[in-house]
Amino acid sequence: MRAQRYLSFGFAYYLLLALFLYLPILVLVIFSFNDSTLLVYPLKGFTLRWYSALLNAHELLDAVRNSVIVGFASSFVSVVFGAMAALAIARFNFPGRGFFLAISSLPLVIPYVVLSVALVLLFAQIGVPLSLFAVGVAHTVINIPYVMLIVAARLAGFEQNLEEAAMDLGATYWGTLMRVTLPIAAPALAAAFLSSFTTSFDEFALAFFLTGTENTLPVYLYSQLRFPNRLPLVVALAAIIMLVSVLLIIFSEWLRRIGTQTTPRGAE
Amino acid sequence: MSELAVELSNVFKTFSASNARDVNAVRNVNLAIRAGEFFTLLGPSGCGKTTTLRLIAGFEQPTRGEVRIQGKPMNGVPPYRRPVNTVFQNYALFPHLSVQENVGFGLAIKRVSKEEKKKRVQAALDLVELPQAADRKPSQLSGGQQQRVALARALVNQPAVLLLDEPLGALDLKLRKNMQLELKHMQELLKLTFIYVTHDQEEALTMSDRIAVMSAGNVLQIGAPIEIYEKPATRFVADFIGETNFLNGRVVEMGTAMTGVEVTGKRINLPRQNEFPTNSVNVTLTVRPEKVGISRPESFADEAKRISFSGVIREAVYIGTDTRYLVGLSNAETLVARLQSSPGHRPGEYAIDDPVIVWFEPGDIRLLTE
Amino acid sequence: MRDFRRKRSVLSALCLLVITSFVLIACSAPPPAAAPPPTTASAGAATAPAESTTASAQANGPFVLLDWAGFELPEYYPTFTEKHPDVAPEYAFFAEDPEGFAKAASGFQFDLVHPCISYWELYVSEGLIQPIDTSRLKNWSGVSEKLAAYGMIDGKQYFVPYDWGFESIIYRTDKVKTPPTSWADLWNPEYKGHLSMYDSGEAAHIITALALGFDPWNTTPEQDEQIKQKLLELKPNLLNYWSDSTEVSQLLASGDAWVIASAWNDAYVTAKNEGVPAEYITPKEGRVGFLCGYAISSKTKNLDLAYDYLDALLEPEAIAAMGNTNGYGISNIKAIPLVDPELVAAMDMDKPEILESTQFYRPLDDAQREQFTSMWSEIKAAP
Amino acid sequence: MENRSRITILMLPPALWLVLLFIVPLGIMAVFSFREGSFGAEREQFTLENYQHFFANRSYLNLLGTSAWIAFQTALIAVVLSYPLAYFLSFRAGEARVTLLTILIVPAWTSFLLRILSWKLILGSGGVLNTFLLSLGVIQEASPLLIYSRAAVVVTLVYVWIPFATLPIFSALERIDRRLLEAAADLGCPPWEAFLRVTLPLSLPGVIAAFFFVFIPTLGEWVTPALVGGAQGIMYGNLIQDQFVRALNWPLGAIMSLVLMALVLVILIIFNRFIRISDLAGA
Repeated sequence: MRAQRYLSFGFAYYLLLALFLYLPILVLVIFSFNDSTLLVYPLKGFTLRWYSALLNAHELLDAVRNSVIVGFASSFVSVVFGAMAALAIARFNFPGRGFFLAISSLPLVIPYVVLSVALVLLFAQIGVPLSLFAVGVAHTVINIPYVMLIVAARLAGFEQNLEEAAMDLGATYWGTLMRVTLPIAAPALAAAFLSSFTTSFDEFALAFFLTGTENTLPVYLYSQLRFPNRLPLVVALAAIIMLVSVLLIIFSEWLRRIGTQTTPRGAE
Repeated sequence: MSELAVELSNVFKTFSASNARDVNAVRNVNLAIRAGEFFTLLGPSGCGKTTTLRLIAGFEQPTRGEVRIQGKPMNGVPPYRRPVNTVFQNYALFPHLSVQENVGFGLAIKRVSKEEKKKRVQAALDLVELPQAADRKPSQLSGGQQQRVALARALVNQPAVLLLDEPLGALDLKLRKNMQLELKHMQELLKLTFIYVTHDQEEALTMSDRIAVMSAGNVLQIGAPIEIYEKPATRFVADFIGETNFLNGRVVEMGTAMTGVEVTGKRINLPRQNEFPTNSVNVTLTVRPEKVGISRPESFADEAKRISFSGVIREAVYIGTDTRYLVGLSNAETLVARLQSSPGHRPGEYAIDDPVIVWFEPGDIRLLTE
Repeated sequence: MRDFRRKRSVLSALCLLVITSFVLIACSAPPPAAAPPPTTASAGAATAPAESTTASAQANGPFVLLDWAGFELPEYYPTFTEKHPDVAPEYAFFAEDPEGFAKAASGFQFDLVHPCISYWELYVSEGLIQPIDTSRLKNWSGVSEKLAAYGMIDGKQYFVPYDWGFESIIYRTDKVKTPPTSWADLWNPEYKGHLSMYDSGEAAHIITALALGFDPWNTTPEQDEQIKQKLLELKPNLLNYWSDSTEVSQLLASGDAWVIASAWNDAYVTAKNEGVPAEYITPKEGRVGFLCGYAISSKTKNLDLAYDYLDALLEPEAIAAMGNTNGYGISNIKAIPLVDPELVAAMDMDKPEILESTQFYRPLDDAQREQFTSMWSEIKAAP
Repeated sequence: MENRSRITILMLPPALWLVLLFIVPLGIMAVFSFREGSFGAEREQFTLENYQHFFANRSYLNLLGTSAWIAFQTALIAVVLSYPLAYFLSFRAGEARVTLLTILIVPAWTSFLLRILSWKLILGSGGVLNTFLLSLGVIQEASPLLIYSRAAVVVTLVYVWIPFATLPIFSALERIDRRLLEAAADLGCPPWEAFLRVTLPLSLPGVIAAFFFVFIPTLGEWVTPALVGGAQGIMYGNLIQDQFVRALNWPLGAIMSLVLMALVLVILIIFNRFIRISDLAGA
């Protein structure tokens, strides 16, 4: 009885906040079907023209593709470097460890515009052309600390003697990393990759300064936002991105359900 | 003498603590463990027994001294190149691998062929009586089952020495007793060297061929269980292994075959003990409670052969097979006596405040300097 | 246990992400085969003969424009495409002039750049652009002389004026009782909390100077101080600072802002089209005007393509199309008859007197720019 | 010695990478703060004038103070709102907890810019809220409610941060051994008191992490104030942004950034005892 009451109260609160979080998304989706250039009430009528226009916006699809490429490449590099640093930091004590931790947490707080200007100057010095490559490199700088913290927290959470057990059974240190440490840290690595990808996919300031003739999605969106008549197109795209993310989550949940259902049966 | 499986000579291990104070975990340890032996490192927590084991496994390097396995020096050799395997205290099973993957881990590293691996893994699982569990994850097993998997994972590699770090600590009493016997049986069957770390003296006495008792980083005594129990070398060993009585005394005479000691104002003669060379010093006498007899003053005889003191029953606790009496002596010292229930001694025979005579054979007393 | 479940869900999400991205990549236009532009500029100068067209263009790497977004549409340069069907111009976009300048100044390789008038001098003083030989542009004769004159720096024609527009006051006729008629009316307490200003120190300085009756381009330090005080007095009226045309349209249409200062005429066109009751005024001190134009990089290896592109931009049909789409003024007077009459009326392109009284921005030197921007920072930071 | 080579192999690549791409650029910025101007050889001289200008002008530092206050309010409200959410998820949501948590994070995948834009549509003069209040007769005339003000900045930032503040609190609650609560109950502690005496103190590291996870980035925030802050809601980050993107006054922008980063470092050092850096990751 009591638990039931708590549940319903807590769930009501959850629903309220979820509504709060989804309300703007809902409004965007509604406006993506509105037959007007301006996003104002009252709604003018139903249309699919923004979506059909979207199909012809090749630059936009190019931008999506660029963002996905940059997101994947930079997240991959971030996860590799961040995990390396996390392994050292979680397992060893060495001079400069604290300093490195403090320094590497700074990208979390530096205004990105400062970093972008500084990187523009640096890249000009060392001859890296402004390009998607430069954007990707910049994204690793802001993502490595996140990856490091996420992975280090995971490493701190499991017993060190699992690694000792592997070495005891004949695995070298590096073999142990590959066979035991990294597989156990896999959820953290995946989470770090996803968080890096999300950051990169929505990152705007660094991308704007550092890209050359190829745009990432946020850069493209922003440049389109300047034109009143392109705004609904952008809104329609946002609605699609939202929909894809939700489907992604639902699908992965579904996979998870299947996974948890079959595991015990297979085990018996 | 058979060949040595593991030798530690003058091994020291010092950890530098953060507050600049060093911790000497192991001090000048010398061990010579024979091949095929069940050797136990016994001591309270923090005595250095686990560190000693880790020095053998290779997880730690000695600060000073040398570790040899099968005669080969092991200093600087990483754990993965040592012919030893460990059963960890909390098993350390890889949560992301199935039981057979866990057991086959070491073989996979050694690139053993698939069929061979499968065969050996199955054999190891059969040995630990878990043939059905191959495809499960460790989290789906009970504590006892996990323990068996950990054992199989170590044994499948056919190590020269198996190191066991309190492997039964997490099991319930009954399971533990079974596993003790099984482990001992397995060790005899495989003719393997086991080095076993435990803080449970009963476990050590049950299973071991020899025991090394450790305290504060030092090895205090090495010997067979009976030696350790019957002839403890130090007060610590006597106290740690089983229950015992201590009495303060002073050596007053050293004869060729006997030692004269003054205890609670009474002169007694004990057989001369080699371990105790010096004359005229303070000593501790120790005697096991089960070696102590109690009689009523009126029925006590054999004054000459036995050592006896008069006292008063302070406490009588019935514990099933035995009754445990606490007897107060004239000088405020106390002695514990355990009398087995038998036709000669019925529980409740002596009541509190009954005046009694406590007595023991001179040969059951050990003289200790500390 | 739970970790594994989470791991599985995260991993499957990841798989999906991979699949989605491949689908996206497969669906989008063919990937650009071109490698990033080579950074070494050593072998360029001697190789390009004057008459070379397409062949040399391909040999000299991609043809790159550093431009505002929205000017990349093919209908703005059809004759260029006809002449060089195999040259696809590439665009690097900027959203604010200083950003474009930062890219250019840090060595980004471009052929043409499209800044607005305030930043023109900076490009010249940093040596980023080269003078234009107007005789190579057959459409040059149509360019307004008044506008062309702004593109002359140190006696040389560095810029080809292309697009321009007004910055004036726009207001909601249904919300405002007394319509503004002058820049000084922005201080009218009736608009309290409903005035939106352009987020630009330069614009703020100019309109305040006009409101106070000063010459915006030749203010004394005392006048500068008065301008600053006057702007601080404006704060109670201020709703927010806008930074682009979309924001102006939204502010106006939603009714959040009643009066918007320095609004561009294209926002007015949008509002009109959507039926928002708004009026675009001519303040008695005159409107302010912006002007943007193209210049050729001093390091270009595609000089002939650059001239062809400039000429294509000035083509009457092309520039009129740009004006109609964006709602901007155009620099080629000969193209005005091709512009939508409604736009011509809205822009007052047919009323030379309005253009005559318009205060166009001027190229700024460093000192002026720093003065304007640091004043503006102080005003924005003030409570 | 073996460890040393492992540390070197593991640390060297990421350390070099961050030094080259983060420390060096920071150094460039530090050098820039002493330059006379952003461009041109003749302005490459070094001067302290920028610093004089910055510190002579009280309104800059005042705005930094205001921004810190806004960040404090935002972090506090976000944590207070997130705690019950995290508690519900960890203690009452059972099997569905991860799904429910993920659902909260999904909106963060949509462009930040557009979500803020959407808030303007909801809160603006012609928006949902106004229409609702007008129909109720609570207000007589439509006006921009809750936007173009400092409060709007706080509300919007709280909206943005709630999912991310929930994460570290959630993981702190997940770490609590449920037997402790049984022990508390066994010792005669009613549920509410058990919460105050056991759950809350044990989840405090997560709460503190969540607070700083919100507070620190909010301190340098500029997009939200630019879009919904209006004239009154400008924050310090907007000044920095302006110097780089609009004013081309990089030296002044560099000083402002350095001051901001110094403030963050000071805060991190002061609260070092209470924050485990790893908690900031919310893992």
